[in-house]
Amino acid sequence: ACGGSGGNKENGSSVSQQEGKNPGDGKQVVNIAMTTDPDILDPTRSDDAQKNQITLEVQETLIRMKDGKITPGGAKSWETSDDGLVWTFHLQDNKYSDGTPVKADDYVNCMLRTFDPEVGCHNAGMFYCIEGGEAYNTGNGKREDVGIKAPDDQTLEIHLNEALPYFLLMANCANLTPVPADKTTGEDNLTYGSNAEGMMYSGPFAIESWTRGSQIVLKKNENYWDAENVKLDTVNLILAQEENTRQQMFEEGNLDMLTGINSEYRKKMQDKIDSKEVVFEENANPSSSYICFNNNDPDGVFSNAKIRKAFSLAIDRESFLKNVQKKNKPAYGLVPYGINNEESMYREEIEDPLLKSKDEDPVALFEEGLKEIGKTRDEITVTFLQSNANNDTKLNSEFFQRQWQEKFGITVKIDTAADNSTFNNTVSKGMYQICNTGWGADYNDPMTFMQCYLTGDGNNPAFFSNSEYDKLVNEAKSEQDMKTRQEKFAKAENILINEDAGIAPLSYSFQENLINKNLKDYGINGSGGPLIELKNAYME
Amino acid sequence: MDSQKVTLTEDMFRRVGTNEHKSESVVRPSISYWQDAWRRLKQNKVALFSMCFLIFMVLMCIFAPYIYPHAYDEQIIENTNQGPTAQHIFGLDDLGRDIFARVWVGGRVSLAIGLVGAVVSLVVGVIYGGISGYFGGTVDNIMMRIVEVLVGIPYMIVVILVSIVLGKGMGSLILALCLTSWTGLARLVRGQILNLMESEYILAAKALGTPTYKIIFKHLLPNTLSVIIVDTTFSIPSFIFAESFLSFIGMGIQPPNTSWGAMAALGQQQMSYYPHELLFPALAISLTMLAFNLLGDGLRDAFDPKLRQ
Amino acid sequence: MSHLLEVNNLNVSFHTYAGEVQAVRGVSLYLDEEETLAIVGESGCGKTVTSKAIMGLIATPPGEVKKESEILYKGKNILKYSKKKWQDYRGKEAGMIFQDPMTSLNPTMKVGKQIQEGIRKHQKISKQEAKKKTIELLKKVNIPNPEERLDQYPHEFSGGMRQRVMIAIALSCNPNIMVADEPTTALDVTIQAQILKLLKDIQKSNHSSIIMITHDLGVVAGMADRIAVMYAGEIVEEGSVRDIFKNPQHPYTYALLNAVPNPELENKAELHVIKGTPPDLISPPKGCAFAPRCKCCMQVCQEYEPERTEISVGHIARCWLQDPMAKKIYKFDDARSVMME
Amino acid sequence: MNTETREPLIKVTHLKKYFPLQRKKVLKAVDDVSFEIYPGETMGLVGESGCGKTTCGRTILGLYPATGGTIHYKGKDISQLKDKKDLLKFKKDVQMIFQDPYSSLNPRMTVGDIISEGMENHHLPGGHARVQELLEMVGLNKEHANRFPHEFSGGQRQRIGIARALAVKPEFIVCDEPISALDVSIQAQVVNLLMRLQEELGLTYLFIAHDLSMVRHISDRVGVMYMGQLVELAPSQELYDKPIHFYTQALLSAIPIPDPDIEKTKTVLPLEGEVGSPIDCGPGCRFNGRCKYATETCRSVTPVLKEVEKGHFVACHVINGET
Amino acid sequence: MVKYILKKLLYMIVTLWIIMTATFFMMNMIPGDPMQNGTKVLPEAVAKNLEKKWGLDKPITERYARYIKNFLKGDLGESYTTPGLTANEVIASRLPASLRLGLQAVIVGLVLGLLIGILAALRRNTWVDFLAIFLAIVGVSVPSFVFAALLQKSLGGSFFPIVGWVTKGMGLPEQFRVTALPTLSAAIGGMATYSRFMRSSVLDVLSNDYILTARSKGLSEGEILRRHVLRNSITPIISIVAPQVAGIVTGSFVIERIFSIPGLGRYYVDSVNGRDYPMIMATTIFFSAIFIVSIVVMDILYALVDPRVRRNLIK
Ligand SMILES: Nc1ncnc2c1ncn2[C@@H]1O[C@H](COP(=O)(O)OP(=O)(O)OP(=O)(O)O)[C@@H](O)[C@H]1O
Ligand SMILES: Nc1ncnc2c1ncn2[C@@H]1O[C@H](COP(=O)(O)OP(=O)(O)OP(=O)(O)O)[C@@H](O)[C@H]1O
Ligand SMILES: [Mg+2]
Ligand SMILES: [Mg+2]
Repeated sequence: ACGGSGGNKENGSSVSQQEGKNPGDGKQVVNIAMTTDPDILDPTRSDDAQKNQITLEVQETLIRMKDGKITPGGAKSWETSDDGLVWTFHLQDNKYSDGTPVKADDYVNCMLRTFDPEVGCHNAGMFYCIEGGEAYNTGNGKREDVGIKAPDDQTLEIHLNEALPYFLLMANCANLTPVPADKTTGEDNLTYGSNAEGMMYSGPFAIESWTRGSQIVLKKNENYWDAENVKLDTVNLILAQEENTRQQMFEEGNLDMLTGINSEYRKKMQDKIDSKEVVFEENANPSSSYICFNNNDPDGVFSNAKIRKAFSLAIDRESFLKNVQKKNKPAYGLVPYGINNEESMYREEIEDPLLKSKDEDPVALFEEGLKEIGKTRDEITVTFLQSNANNDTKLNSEFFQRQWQEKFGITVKIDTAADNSTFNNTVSKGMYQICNTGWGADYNDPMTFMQCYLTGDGNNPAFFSNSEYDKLVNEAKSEQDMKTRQEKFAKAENILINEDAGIAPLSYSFQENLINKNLKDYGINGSGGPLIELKNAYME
Repeated sequence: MDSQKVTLTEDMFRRVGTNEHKSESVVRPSISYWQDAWRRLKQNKVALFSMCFLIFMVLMCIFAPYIYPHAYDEQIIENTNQGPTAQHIFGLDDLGRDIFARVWVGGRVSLAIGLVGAVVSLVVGVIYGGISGYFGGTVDNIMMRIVEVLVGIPYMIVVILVSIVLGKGMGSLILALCLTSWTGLARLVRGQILNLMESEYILAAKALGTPTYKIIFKHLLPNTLSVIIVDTTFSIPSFIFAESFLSFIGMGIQPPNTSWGAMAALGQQQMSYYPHELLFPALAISLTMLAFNLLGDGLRDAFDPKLRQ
Repeated sequence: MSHLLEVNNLNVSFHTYAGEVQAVRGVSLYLDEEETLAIVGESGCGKTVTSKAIMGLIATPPGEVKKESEILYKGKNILKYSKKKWQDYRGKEAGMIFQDPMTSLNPTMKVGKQIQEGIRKHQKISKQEAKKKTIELLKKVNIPNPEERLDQYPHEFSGGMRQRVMIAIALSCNPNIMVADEPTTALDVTIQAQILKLLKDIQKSNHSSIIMITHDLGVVAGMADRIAVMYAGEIVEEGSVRDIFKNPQHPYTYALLNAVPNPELENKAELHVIKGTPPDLISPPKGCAFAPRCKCCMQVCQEYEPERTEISVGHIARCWLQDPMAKKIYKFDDARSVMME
Repeated sequence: MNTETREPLIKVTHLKKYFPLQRKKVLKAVDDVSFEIYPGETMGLVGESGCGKTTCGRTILGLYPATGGTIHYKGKDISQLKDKKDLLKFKKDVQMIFQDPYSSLNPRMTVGDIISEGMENHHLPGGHARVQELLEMVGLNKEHANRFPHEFSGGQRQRIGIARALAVKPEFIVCDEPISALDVSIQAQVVNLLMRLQEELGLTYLFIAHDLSMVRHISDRVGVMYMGQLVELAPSQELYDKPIHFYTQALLSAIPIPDPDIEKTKTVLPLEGEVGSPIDCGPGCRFNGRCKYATETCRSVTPVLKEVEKGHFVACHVINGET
Repeated sequence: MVKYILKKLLYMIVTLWIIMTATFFMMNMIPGDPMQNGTKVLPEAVAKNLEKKWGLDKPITERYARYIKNFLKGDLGESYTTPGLTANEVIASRLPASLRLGLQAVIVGLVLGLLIGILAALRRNTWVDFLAIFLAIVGVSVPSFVFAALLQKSLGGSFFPIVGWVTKGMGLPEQFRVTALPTLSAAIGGMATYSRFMRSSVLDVLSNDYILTARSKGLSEGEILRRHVLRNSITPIISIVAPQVAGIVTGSFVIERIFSIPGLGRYYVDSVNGRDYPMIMATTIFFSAIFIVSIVVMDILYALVDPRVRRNLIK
């Protein structure tokens, strides 16, 4: 951060100080905030955005996204068999930060650990498309039978169950990075990634120090295959969990980037943005937030599609986003912006399904629904289950509560789950009526959203079940024709959101970011890859 | 003096003798304990003002929502976070609800909870501490260990358990609030009572055959009143905040109903952009607290007969 | 003629919730070198307040030493002293022994340290020397094993020993005046006798003066050169020991002397008491303060304050009975026998 | 006074009260004391401060459990009073006036409440009227019932204590230095009151003090205590005229006399030498360290009370300087 | 003294054991399980496997017995949410920061609170006194995280860092700068309470006779305050500090979060949230131990300050 940049004060935050003290011209330092405190940096277990951010700066995935395009990463080239079931990757001459060469076996090891029941990786389900993965993961198969092999040190072969057209897009997941097998033997299988010293770094940077609960310092990895294009010497990842704190740090020059700001802050900073003192950038962050109806509602209210749809239509999304959330965009569909179907962006091609019914009268629908379930308005009391994540969640539910109460003249109660665990437990057991959840992309394909609502899927909190939908989505999995595939998705989405109204979409998330004007050539990724790509970044 | 002399007559040197009745009657008018406490409280302008202020707050909480034109749950969604205007004198919150209306609705909950919480933990803490201090020895030892155990078990777990067993509602909210809140007072009272047990008037009461409960309630507790008052008035804000925490985790009042603590917690997030959303609930809490404390000080003085002249 | 200490027209009030308590009302007295002045009187008559005023220890608020008051020490009005001068005066020129040895020592400070404090404040000497001096002092007040006792806390001392420590503190800087406020009330007779002897010895060796406050007339008889009898914030009679004991002139003084059980009295016979209670000093009565309880009370007593009358040299009483007019109507002996009834 | 023929109201035999201290030490506050008190009489108890007078009185009332020995009240051993009713009755019959008028009254209770407390406990009738009657009996005003203890002078407080004790109509009262804290004129008031009440109500007193002249005046018999033991017991006039124990003599000589002529000439018998400690003391006369007549026997054998003359008991090996 | 401490230690062990047992059974009674933590649902087989690994498939009594056995060996188990770290390691690495923050806050709160209390008492019924009452009330009625945010806003910057904590090799002045704001934020509540209690305590002491004795020796007001008033007026405060010490250590998770302090506070909340049983137990044990120990320490301190108590204590 201190590379002679004008905005920075000499005494940065204490945490960046050790490195940033000498603002010699050659020093290339960037300070980024961590919003949560990562518990483990084992790439196999990198299951949230924060961990991904760190892991993917220090580990090399098979491919890297640059400006939305796939570029070589750990693999310099790749090909797929004609039936689309076998992928072969040819690896770069990459070395770990300690100089040991990266071998194909290391990639194999990482993926095998993903399925290793002992490790208990949350992402494993994503890779069930790999032959034998599910069986091994669930204890019904053997490790040796998993379809990922290294014929030689530089070649990696992956065998799929189905010919997934989007598989390559999953190749920038942290689960497809090298982890040497000798580092994960015995006890280490579970503890790998719990401290900076025991890990191997194959990415553009390496972790120099990790102070839990405070900060992580990354140093350029001189042995990285593309080291000459890595310009930053140091990246400081500073833990700052409060938004206010991050804002202040950004203003003080202790942070070079502020992601996901709200509209108030943007207004406050508008002058600086206009005068180009800071750079403003917006990107789609492929995740969407929606209201889940319990399709198996024990009270028999939300098992009725008309009532669900009435509830969905009753929400004034424009007002909600503009006045309450003050960021993101209203959603009338499931798949958010930033998700591509091959080359084209899905959401730009396919109109939001719910927009078609936007003009329908929710009250009339509600009344029809009531008739169907044989209840009167007065008999209905609806309970909205709310997680206690933060005050914003509360605000949202109070908004919905008001909307429904006003429109339908019914009582809407808000029930707050004591904690996260209780919320998850209540939802997964189907002991709720309505709740607010969301989903973020694991990879850049509509499938990452669509597959959740397959009948009986573990991540289907709405207990949505529609055989037509199941059929369409399953077909789309291996559909090689992108056009047909898109249509199938569109039909399925229409069923989920509009016809059956299994869930009520609320918003697509868009991120507004402020960036130090001296920071150049960074990338902000939507799905997959590090949120902020610093491989080629530099300070001017 | 000289001038006096002139007026002296022989008559005046006649013996009148003692006038015992007169010498005894330099008494002040005697009034009862409560009358006197009340009189002394009235003399304390600050305490009196505080009391009026509190009454005002209570009355406002009761009646303001009926008189004020804006409902507390009405969302003027286009004008969220609007600052104070002539129409909405305290401004609007982040869902466009009138903060003035919400302050009074929230006050109902917060004042009630603050008072109920304070009273419950006062009663429990005082009785518990009183018994522990009076019997001392093994009883005290065991009772104090129980306090430690209660404080030791993670609060969240206890609260979740309470909500499971009793369901969510006012009852379980108050139970959760008071579950450990009395322990501090109990320890305080116990310490005081251990000291007081040395007093001779306790021995005198025992010599008179006064039963234990009477010794505790008539002799020991009144003499710990000043610590009790200070501690209790000081504990009210912690109940107000504890309520907002418990509501946050779903045990307390349910939206759109609100409380000062919940409003302050919400406002705190908006502190840098819309300070009025924190200011008004915080002001309500602080002023009420100030009033409670000043009144508490006044009460302590009023109930302390030593200060009576 | 100049006295070591002269108190003129001392007025002290306390401002309380109920009003102004006029605790001391126009007290004048003096003290000469090497003299012992005893102040006697009923509880609450202002003895302690007077002595505190002499030490400059009246807390303001609630207390107030009225402007017209004057306390001359070696000719200088100490009431006009600065803070600094007061600090030099206290301890060095005048030391005080307080009424209650149980509460007058700091419970959390070692006894030795409490004695040394004053020494080190007024005499610029080293810690070692101060300690030596402390041991000497403790020996002087007859505390056995002073070297060990030095490091003990007050609660480890008995009442008598604490009172001796108090005396040691007062003595620590060889003050010219020792104000002893009921130094023996809390003690039993044997210890009382020892302490009184000790005080007398010290007075002799240090050539100091003592103001002795007590309501025990026996003690007064043994100790005092002169006596001032106080009632309700005023001095009602003043004179030498013999004057007061052998020739008392104020009815209150008779009554006081009379209340002590004397060996001639029959077993279980009724003791002579002064009936009634002293006046409330918030509104002191118009005339003589003792009038309501005085068996010889005359009409004039209820209306007008009596004046100081000098009966013989140094023997002064404030009573209308001393008025020539009263003498005409009453015989002096009459008054006495009336009081003794 | 022919007390012997009567049944004693209180009979104390070999009473012991030890207080355990740290490190297994014991403080023998009362060590083997025996005496009797007859109905209607006043027994005085004198001795220097800390000699165990208060402890003795409180143990007799059962306020402290005795370490050894027995106390019989009207022929019944009070330690055997197990029945709640009997205990309550005993507490009604015997009362105490406390030494310290300041700390023995609850500062937060009105005088009326203080006095009526015992009446309520024993369900005695009378209520408010009785409180007023009691107040007047002890020479206070009716209106005083609504006041608080701190509004009274020491003497008045002591009288409140007396009224509190009288309220339950006791037969026996332990007066624990009821006058030590008071000034002369009030001392006289309190003593007069006690004597008057005795006459009117036929009370029995154990009168504790260290001021011999007052004790002599009020008591029929006087006991002298020294470090937990009774060293001399005699009718009061007798004790005053012919003290035998050297400690008694010293005590009497120390009484200040309100006459400058006598005071200036009188000699106080010096009590010098080692003051013993009541903590873990061995056998032998407790006074031996300060006694000028002490012999070897005094150091090794604890003397017991012997009747020297009729009704005059002394615990001393060396009487009047002769063995 | 040794005997006293040993006895207290025994009590402490018993109390801790009861707390452990109660917590163990209660935490297992509340719904939710450690498997349902992330945003994604674990496949059932994997969950089963984890359950087996953590021993959650066994009956509760057996688990309890095993826990106690391991505990006696000094093994607190492995944290579920931070795989690879044992609870022992988490505590070892996080407790120092929490303790330091807690202790610094108590000390700062005490010093400031006592100072304010003394000033208020000495200047009774003047504006100083009123200001002190006002400060105290603001101190208790404004939550500490608001203070933290305000402090951060107003003072945070180049001199007092906005986030961060002491790291190895930091000089003392720097440690001071890094810890100043969090310490102050955590101290304010205590400060308010102490100042109120100190005020009345000083007033009590000032009305004692030995203050007059001290004055009569010719000591200046400053000397009297230092030598006689302070020590005696602090004693009653000591007994209210004990629960506060523990309170500040456990209650500072908000402050730890705002200032990114690597403390244990986060685990106190998150471990329950994520049903991380070993961490729940570990934090509970440590915080209870801190609480109980601080009570004992305060008792001993009390005895040190007041020689009269020393006697009773031993008895
Ligand atoms: N701080 C005070 N506030 C109000 N009144 C006071 C104060 N100090 C003393 N007085 C009043 O002043 C009067 C004289 O008190 P003082 O202590 O001098 O009496 P005393 O003669 O020493 O009595 P005693 O023999 O009981 O010590 C009393 O009526 C008392 O109530
Ligand atoms: N509760 C107790 N615990 C320990 N020691 C005690 C206790 N009560 C009294 N003592 C000790 O017992 C001894 C006798 O005390 P007691 O109060 O009976 O003496 P006293 O003769 O009444 O003295 P005084 O004239 O001072 O009232 C003293 O040494 C005292 O310290
Ligand atoms: Mg006095
Ligand atoms: Mg006694």
